[in-house]
Amino acid sequence: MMNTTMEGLVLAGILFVLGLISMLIRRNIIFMLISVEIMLNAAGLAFIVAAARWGQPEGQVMFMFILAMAAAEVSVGLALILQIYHQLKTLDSDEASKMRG
Amino acid sequence: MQWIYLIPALPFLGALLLVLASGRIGKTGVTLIGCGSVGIAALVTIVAGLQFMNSGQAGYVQHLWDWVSIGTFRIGMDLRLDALSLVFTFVITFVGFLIHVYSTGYMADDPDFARFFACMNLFVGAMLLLVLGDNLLLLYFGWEGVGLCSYLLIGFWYKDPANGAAARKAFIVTRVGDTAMAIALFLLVQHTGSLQLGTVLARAQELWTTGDPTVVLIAFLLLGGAVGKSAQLPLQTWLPDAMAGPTPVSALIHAATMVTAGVYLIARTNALFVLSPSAQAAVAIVGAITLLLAGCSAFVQTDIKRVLAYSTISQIGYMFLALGVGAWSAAIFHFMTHAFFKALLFLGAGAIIVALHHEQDMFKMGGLRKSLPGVFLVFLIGSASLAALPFVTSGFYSKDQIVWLAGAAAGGNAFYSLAAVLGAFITAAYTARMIFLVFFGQEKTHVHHKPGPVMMAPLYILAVLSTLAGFIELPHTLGHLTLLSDFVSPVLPGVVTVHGGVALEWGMQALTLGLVALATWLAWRLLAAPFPDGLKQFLKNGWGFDDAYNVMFVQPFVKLAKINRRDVIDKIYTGLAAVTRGFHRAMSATQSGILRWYVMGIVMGAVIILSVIIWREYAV
Amino acid sequence: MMLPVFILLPVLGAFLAWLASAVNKTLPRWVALLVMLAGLAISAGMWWQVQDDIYFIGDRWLQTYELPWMPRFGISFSLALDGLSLLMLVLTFFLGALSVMVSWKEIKERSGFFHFNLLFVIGGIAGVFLTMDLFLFYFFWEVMLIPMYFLIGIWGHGNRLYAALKFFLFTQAGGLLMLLAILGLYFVHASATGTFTFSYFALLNTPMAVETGRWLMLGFLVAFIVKLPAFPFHTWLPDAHTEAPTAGSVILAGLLLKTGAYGILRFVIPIFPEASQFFATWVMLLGAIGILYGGKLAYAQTDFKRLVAYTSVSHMGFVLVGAFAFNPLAYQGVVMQMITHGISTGALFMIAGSLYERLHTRELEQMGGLWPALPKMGVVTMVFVMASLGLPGLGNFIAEFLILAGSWQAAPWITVAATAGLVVATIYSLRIMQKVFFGTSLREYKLPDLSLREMLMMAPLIAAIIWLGVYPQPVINVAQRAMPSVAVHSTK
Amino acid sequence: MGPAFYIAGAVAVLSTLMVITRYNIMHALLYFIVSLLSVAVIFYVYGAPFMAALEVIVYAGAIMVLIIFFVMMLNLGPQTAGDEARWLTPRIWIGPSILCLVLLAELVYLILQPTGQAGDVITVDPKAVGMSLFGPYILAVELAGMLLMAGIVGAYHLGRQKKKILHRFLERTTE
Repeated sequence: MMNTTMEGLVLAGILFVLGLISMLIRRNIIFMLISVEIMLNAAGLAFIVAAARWGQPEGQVMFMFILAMAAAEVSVGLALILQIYHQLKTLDSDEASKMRG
Repeated sequence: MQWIYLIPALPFLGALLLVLASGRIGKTGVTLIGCGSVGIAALVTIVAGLQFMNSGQAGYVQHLWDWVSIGTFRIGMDLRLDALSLVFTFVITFVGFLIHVYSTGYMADDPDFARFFACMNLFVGAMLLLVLGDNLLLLYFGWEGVGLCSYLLIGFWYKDPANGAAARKAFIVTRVGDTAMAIALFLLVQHTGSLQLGTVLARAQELWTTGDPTVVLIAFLLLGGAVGKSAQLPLQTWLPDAMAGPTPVSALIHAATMVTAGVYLIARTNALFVLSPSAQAAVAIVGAITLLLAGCSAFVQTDIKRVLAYSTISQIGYMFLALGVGAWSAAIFHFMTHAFFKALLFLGAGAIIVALHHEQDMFKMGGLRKSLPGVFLVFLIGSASLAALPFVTSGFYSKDQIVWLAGAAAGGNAFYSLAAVLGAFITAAYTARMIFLVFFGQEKTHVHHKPGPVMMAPLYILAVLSTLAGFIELPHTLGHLTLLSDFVSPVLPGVVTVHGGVALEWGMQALTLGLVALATWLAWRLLAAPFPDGLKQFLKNGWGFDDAYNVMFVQPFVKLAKINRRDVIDKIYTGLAAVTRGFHRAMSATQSGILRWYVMGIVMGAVIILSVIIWREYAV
Repeated sequence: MMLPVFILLPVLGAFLAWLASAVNKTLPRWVALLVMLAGLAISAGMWWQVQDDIYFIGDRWLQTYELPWMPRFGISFSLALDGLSLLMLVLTFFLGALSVMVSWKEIKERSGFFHFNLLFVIGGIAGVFLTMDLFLFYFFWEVMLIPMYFLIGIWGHGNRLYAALKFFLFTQAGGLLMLLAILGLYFVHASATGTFTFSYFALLNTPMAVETGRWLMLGFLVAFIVKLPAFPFHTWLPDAHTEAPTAGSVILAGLLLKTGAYGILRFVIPIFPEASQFFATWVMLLGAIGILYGGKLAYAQTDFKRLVAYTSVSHMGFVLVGAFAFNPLAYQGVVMQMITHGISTGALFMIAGSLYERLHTRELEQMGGLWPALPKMGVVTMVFVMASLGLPGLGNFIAEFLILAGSWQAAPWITVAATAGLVVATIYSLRIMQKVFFGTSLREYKLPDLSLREMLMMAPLIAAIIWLGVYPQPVINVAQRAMPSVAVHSTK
Repeated sequence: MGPAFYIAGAVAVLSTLMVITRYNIMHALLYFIVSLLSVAVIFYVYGAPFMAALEVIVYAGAIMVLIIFFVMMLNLGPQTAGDEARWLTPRIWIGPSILCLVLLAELVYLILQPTGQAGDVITVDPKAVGMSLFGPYILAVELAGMLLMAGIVGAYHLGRQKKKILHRFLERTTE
């Protein structure tokens, strides 16, 4: 009943949701960054599965873009975390909630 | 006669000058302007009146300028001199002049001397406009104008809030009647397309047959205006309170002139009332009931001015009765004599009040016969006239005519006669009681200073008039002279007698004479007699009308106003604003800065969107 | 060619006044006064000219002016003057001059910007009264709104920001509805005739479906009765009036409210005759409710200006009753009411301002017994209190009588209710006199009576109100030709 | 699908679970590397060997090492782990877990909808990927390059040890 594509997508979904849970419960900014990476990875998996399903290169192309983006994001994100850590002396993201509506 | 515009213009001018010159011209200047303007107006009236009588015209109309002119609806500033307006104009200017002269003595020490005369002049001007106006709008102009002056003068001593309240009551209660009258005017505009008296009355006869609902409605609404101004049932409550004003004001406005405006109005629009018999009957019934109720109230008052006030209501009731039965000229006759003797009585009362240092309670007077002989004499003459002492007083001739016609005229019946005779009895009783209380018995308050000649002279003149004015119209039994009714006959239809002739008149006269004597004797006997307290209080308060109106209209209005001071409608909008603000609060609370909540929001959104997709695409 | 002058004069004057404040603090008010007087002179001069030959001019329009603006959209700078506009212009500059005089002493800060706003409002109002292009009309409608917001918001009393915002939101909401209705009319006209135009004259005879007409008419009507204001859209008025500076109150009561009445007479009734007839009874009912409700609330107030503000609600109810009676008498009454209410209520606000200058309070409970101290002011107040209760001999009586006499023929029962409003008017009006001038004074006041400047303000007002009361014919003659044809046709 | 997929999938899920439950960042990162490696295996199974290699080299190799170095640079010490232990109470798990499981259920429901025929795994060779990257997607490649450049510059700029000059917005609010 489950074919290959579905199995791969379900796995991607599970990984994504795990990343999401982590994102929601963590207060440490580095952990939140890791959660984002988990979710990005899950999304990449979904693209690969789709590429395999259709036999088209576009899925893999998209994965490469995700990879590039993840790299850039991590570098900028880490730099930001560094700044926050210097400013606030903590990695607690709730401490950085000075923005008030 | 081309000078008649001066008659109302002069007092208006006087008022204007007094207002503009406030405080700059001294007491003499104020006296000159105040009395002079009315005096000259009186002279002009006499000259114009003589010219008018010689000319033999039925009416003279002077067009001054177009007031309001829209298409076919044209109303001019037109003055009309005819028999009816001449009688009223004469009384107003002449009695007005005497009262002005009297006031210079009465008000001599008042700091607001100039304001008093400004208001009085304004009043005379407005009243003259009322009676001289050739159209109902101009009449309404004067009608409201005298209401304003009445308000200003009742509340003349403004420091006491009670005076202010009385003044406002007078204005507001009469305004209720005025509103009815205004609606009558709208009806007339709608149906006759005009308010010009001649046109209206002529068109009325073309348009409506007797008893047509429209004309009946108009007549009833006009009656509403008349009862308001003339303090008849059910709008009579303001007049006794109006005695808060200075006594000359009571004499001029609340006895001689303004309160009889209702009589003038009904007499003026007699054609409309003739066309609506039910309204005319209502006039008579209102008059009959009012004269009895007010007479009873007058009998138990302790304040001398309130006695006279209730007496005025009662006497105007007679005039209404006369109008109601179709005895038009009798009403006008009684108006004239009443103006003389009631002004005399008020001014006499004023002299007493001043002499006793503003004491108005009759039970604190007494024995003034000796200390104020002059006043006693004129007061006695006035009282005799009021009580209709036969043969020598004007009041006898005018009232006798009404008493007789109440039964004998076309619209009359036994009930009216009974009311009129009973009224005469009550009148005599309260008059006698007043005389006994004030002038006889022990002296209870010392006389401070006697009224000077400025005050006494008008009293003497009025006393003479109160006696002589009656002789222009003598009953069938005593020579049958009809000067006045002949004079007004071009304007007012003559009376039709149906129910008995001279014999009835004899009977009525004899009955009245007997009753007056009986009443005087009874009053003397009852002076000290105990009166049931509850009843006395009830009568004294004017049959509880005030309390009833208070509960029915005043209290609910005030309460409603108090409750809704903040305007409930505004709550709708502030409520709307509050909802918006609440929404704003809720939304801004989500901008907490806590990153995880944002993610939570995104997840929720995703869940909801996916749910919607699943529900729409795949569920049943 | 005179017409743009009426708009340009105040607008250029506004900038001039602002510039003048750099030179001298007192110069702006002189500039403003001169501008207003010039406008008054020109408009009154025109009135005087047309007064005599009013019967001989066949055309209704006395002058027109047309300048293409955005021809692609059918928008042009189109002005036209008829009797109604002329009367309103005279009133505008008359009250404009007085409002400059009334703020002579009151405004001490930023007088340049104050007079800029004052003149700009006047310019906007003049534009509203003159323009015959609906787009331009909306433009001017907004132009007069914003400076008024500043007048209330900057120079007002305690709760001024709330009041200014409330005023702005109410009128803006109404204005947006009107914009929708204007655009709707624009497209309906285009689809019916093929030409896209905002011109009043073209839109006047737009053929449209009955339903469409009713909806569009309601859009216009709501905007105008919010401005008027009629029950139940009146609640912005008491706040705005109470918090505004005296000049602001005078302009609000005297002129801004009149733009609502003007709009009804100029746009709602002529463009949507059928829809107006359809809603007439309901609108008249709203008017009658407003008369009684406003009067009752006026009686309950303890703040002088708030009381007068509610009397405005009551008086404007008469306008609504009269405008929808479709009758020459009522129409003339409405025009008279617009003018006389502007004068009498403006005067009452000036008196409130003068009292505030002397006593530093508007609370009626803190006044009382002021007659001995202020006899001149007492007399002046008496005149305008009597005007507000509709005493004959003063202009308001003519207005109210004509309105009621006219509306009686259309809706007797509503007229009865409206006439009962006269009694209510008596009750609240006399309360003013009693609370302020009569009774015993709480303390012995030593107050200066009306100064020469104040007398100079009050004298023309009194003269005008009495003149309108005894000889209103010049107004009636001029307004006669501007009567909407609906009113003429239903003449009996 | 062969056992390789199921084993690798199970490892990926389990190691990711470990990632999200660790208190110590280092442990979490190491588990994450395991997760990435197993995902690389899955890529291979799905006929994308080149991508599997990239996953191992770039993701597990470069990015994760970057983070590890970064954490080491911060020298957080045991108090961070203590913080994590304090923050990650069982209660905090409930809400997010339920919400996310609902989301997962919905996703799975949608994935499992029968849509077309199941296809077999079709291998896409790296050449085809390269052809389309430098063919139709050349512009996107350029953009990705620029993104990386911006990332480097931005990271350098932000990561510099600046003097304690607060941003003007922060300056006002931190007081």
